[in-house]
Amino acid sequence: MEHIINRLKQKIEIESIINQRADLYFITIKEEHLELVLSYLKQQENFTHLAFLQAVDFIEDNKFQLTYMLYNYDIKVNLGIKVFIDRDKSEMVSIHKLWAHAWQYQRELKEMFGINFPGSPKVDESFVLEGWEEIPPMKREFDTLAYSEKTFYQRPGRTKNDPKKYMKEKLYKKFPQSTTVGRKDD
Amino acid sequence: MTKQSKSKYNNFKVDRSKFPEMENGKPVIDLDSHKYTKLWQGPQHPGVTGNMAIELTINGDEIVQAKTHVGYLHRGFEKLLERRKYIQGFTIVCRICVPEPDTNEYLYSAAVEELAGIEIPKKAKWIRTLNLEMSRLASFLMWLGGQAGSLGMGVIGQWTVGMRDFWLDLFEEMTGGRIYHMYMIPGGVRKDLPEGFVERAKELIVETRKLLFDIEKALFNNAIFKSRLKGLGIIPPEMVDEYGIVGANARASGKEYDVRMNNPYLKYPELDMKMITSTGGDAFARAEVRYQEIHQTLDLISQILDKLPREGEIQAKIPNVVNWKIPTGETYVKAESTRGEHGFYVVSDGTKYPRRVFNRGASYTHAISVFEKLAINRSISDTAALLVSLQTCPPEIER
Amino acid sequence: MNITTKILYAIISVFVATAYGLTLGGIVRKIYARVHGRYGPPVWQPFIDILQTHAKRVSISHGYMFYLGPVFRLAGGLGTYLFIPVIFGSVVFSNFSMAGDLLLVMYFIFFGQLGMALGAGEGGHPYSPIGIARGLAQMSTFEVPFALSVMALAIQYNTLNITTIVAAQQGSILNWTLFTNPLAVIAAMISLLGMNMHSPFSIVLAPQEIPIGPPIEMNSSFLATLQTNRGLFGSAKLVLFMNLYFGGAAHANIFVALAIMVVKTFLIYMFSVFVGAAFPRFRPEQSMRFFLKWPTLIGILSIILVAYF
Amino acid sequence: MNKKNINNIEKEMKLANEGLSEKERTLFSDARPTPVKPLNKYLEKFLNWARAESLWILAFGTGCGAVELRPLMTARFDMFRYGIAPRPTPRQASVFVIGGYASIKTIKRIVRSYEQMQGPKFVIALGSCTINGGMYYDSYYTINRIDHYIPVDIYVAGCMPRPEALIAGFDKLKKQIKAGKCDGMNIYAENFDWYKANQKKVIKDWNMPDYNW
Repeated sequence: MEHIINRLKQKIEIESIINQRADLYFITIKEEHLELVLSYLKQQENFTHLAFLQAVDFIEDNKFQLTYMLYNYDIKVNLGIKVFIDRDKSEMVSIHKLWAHAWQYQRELKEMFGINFPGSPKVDESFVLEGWEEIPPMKREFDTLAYSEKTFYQRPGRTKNDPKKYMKEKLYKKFPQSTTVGRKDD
Repeated sequence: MTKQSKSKYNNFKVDRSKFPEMENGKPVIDLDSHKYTKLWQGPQHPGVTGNMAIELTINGDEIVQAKTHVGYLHRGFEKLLERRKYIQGFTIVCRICVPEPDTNEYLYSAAVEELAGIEIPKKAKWIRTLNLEMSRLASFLMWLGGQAGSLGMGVIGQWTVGMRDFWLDLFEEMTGGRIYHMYMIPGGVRKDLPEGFVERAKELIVETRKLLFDIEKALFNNAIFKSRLKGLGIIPPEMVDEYGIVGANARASGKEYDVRMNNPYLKYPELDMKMITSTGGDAFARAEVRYQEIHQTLDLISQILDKLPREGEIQAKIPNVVNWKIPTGETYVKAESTRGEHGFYVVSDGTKYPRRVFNRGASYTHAISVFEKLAINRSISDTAALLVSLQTCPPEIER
Repeated sequence: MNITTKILYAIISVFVATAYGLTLGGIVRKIYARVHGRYGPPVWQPFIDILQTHAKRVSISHGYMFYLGPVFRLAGGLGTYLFIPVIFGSVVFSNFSMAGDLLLVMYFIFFGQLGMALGAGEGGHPYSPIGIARGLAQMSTFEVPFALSVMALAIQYNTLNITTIVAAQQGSILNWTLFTNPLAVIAAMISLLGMNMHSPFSIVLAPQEIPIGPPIEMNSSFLATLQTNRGLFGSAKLVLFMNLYFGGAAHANIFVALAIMVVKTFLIYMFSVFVGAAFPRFRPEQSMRFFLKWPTLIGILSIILVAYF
Repeated sequence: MNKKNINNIEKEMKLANEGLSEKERTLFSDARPTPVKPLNKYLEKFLNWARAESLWILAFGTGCGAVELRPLMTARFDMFRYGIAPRPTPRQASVFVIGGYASIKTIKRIVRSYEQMQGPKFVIALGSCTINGGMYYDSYYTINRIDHYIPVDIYVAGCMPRPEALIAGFDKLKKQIKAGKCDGMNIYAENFDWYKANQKKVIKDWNMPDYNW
């Protein structure tokens, strides 16, 4: 696995390498290198299986993280390729030519995060949401609880209680010290 | 693959290149030409698996275009998990896939443990392995009934679902729940096995083997069953990587990919099992592979029951779950469900709430890209059988 | 005997036949349930189902033919039944068998389906035309071996009158067509499988493929009419087969004769039920190919056998 | 509750069918559903007995509750004993089993199928998520309580409800039908505008006739 990453290093610059497990690596690369890296890994290093392609919303530093999870059947290693794209003009190059099922994930990301993939087939069709008029729901600023309370009818009688107080009073009455476990970080 | 397509079971020997008129690889379908009919199967249709819809364009009895519509079961799990603490999350992840919830539970707990750096005790690992295999068995039995039922042979479904019910009873003894168990909490399992569980499980294994013997005689030696499934939905080996096909669908096309053996987890390295593959690539090969995997699963369960340690801890020590902060990091854990590689991708940002939890449903591509490709030029009588033979599970597609 | 009493008797026998057919349906559900390892619905469930469908408060129609479809279907069932002598030599149950012959009965077997096709087509649901196409195509295929075996009978007995055919089989069990002309019986029994539309030939009402085919739009009373016809037509078919191939039912005592009829038709029906419980469904083209292969050959053989040996 | 006066005002009004395009509007009926009076006492009692003794479920697994319907049909809990049978088309079904949470995309189909069923029609709602949203109370895509969109006769609580619970629910439904209490069809017709308003509030792209019988 190290050789693969070294060989990759010679081609493009890798910003960070995380060895999460023996069979799971994460590398972070620049946005513009993505297509080259993916096709290189697929064709030369036969990372032929695209497990998934997903996005993570880091709203604080105004970025979307795209993760392309590849798998190599020979050395049996997962390699996650992370790309950070700008959150305002969220657009990414489409890889539907490399994998025939990539368009599904891209259509889902377009719908759930509003990330556009120009040229990807059916990318503008609705995947799960039908007649959705709000902002894409998976963005961090979308508050699902507020939307649900605004749109759907709540049945009265649903009560909730503060778990810390509840545990102290009801569950751990016999062991008062046990509620202090791991509370230093409060 | 070419052998099957030429075999006498393939019922489209005539040249279908005329229908529909192809234009650079895409069919040109003009609905006003009165040559084609738009046909919906589902969501209210007994043939589709669960709550999904297939939009078919047919020419006579033949499908010229298929389009899968999902989203009828969308609950927005990934959004809900962003609002829930780690311990709250584990109670709802099992709802992601209804026939086989334990895989989701295990993967979520495993991801949280890996990020928090918790090593769970030995016995908990064994119990988890047992639970996973039992849920695989229950799901497989349901699938077997569905495959026969999609061809109008209800009796097999009646038998297998009835047998699955007894396995659900064992689940109830073990976890307290019939369908949703919420058993593998982060750090171990909730309860120890009850008294006499092992003996009852062993008796049930014998019963299940008897039933499978009957089913083999009634179903797999049935000429009509063979003639319907042979040559149906052939997946050529080169298509496996192209479409990200996993699990039994890939193994039936000769791809040796089983997460339990490629990337072993829990106690699978200590169990002896061998990869079950076939080269047919059609629906009958898939059925046979799954049928052998049922036997393999029964065998694994009996091995686990023998090696299961009687004594030992079942819970690792975890901090107070009310405000359990997981250190920053991200991981991807995967396990072999009945439908293939089932994965969880969890990103933590050091707070009490996960930043992102993504569930890679095993049949995510099977139901959409693969089905839309395989359904072309088949008769509309075959859609149900094809969907079931790909073993699609809608709730894990749309989450 | 004047015609009014005859009509009266005919009505009585129609009611008996319908009730018997529906009960038979209930028994069959029970048998399927036992094969499944279930307890199964009560035997009288079909009657309650008909009541329930009649008890709907609203019912929508799609035009005149939609009304006429079930009526034609029931007319086909009635026509089939009314020209068959249910019990040989009985006054009450001989229906109008003095008029009309085997060809008329075969025509009525077809007639109901055609009327149903017209009515269901009006429904406008895409699944009903598909089901109709399947049904008519399959029927014209399973009619081939049936017609061939009927021709064999016609050559054998030199008549098409059902009463005469039954009369010719009286006396000893060895006079039955089953023993005098077994090939014709085999061909006809195989086509009975298609007529009863249990799997593997249940391609018309295939719930997993075209839920449930032609009657998909039929609601409340339309459906109830169809269910009534299913009872009547089912027993009519079985009685016809009993008359043609299994020596009919004849006894001095009317109740003993009825008992004989019940036993024989039940056994004839069980044949297709047991096949149906054990097989998945054919594809449409497979089932048509099946009927045009061996059963047709057997029918032709039976004709040759009767004609030249 | 302002249901009553709403439909008193606009009883005679025809349906607008705004969702449809101009040339499509002529294809669909714009008649409102009308309540149907029960027949005379004894006949209705008899018919109610028949309705209760043969319940035909619409084979539409709308949620994860559908997974427990299959054990219900098989050897262990044999629902056919009670005259309950699945039916593949809404035209012929009389009971609609809402299997758990209903997403917005599904509630559109649920409304359509429910209106296509021929009355008297009964609704059994499974699971906590149909009662008050259950564990999806804060989800942006699943409705919280089903009884604002279609009238419900029986709730079966739990997640998921066991087959025994379902059988108990069916038994209770039978008792209610025999007592003549299950009049969901007429309730729907009387409070039609209220139901429609609720449905159109969640179904944003309303592109079907207002009442598609």
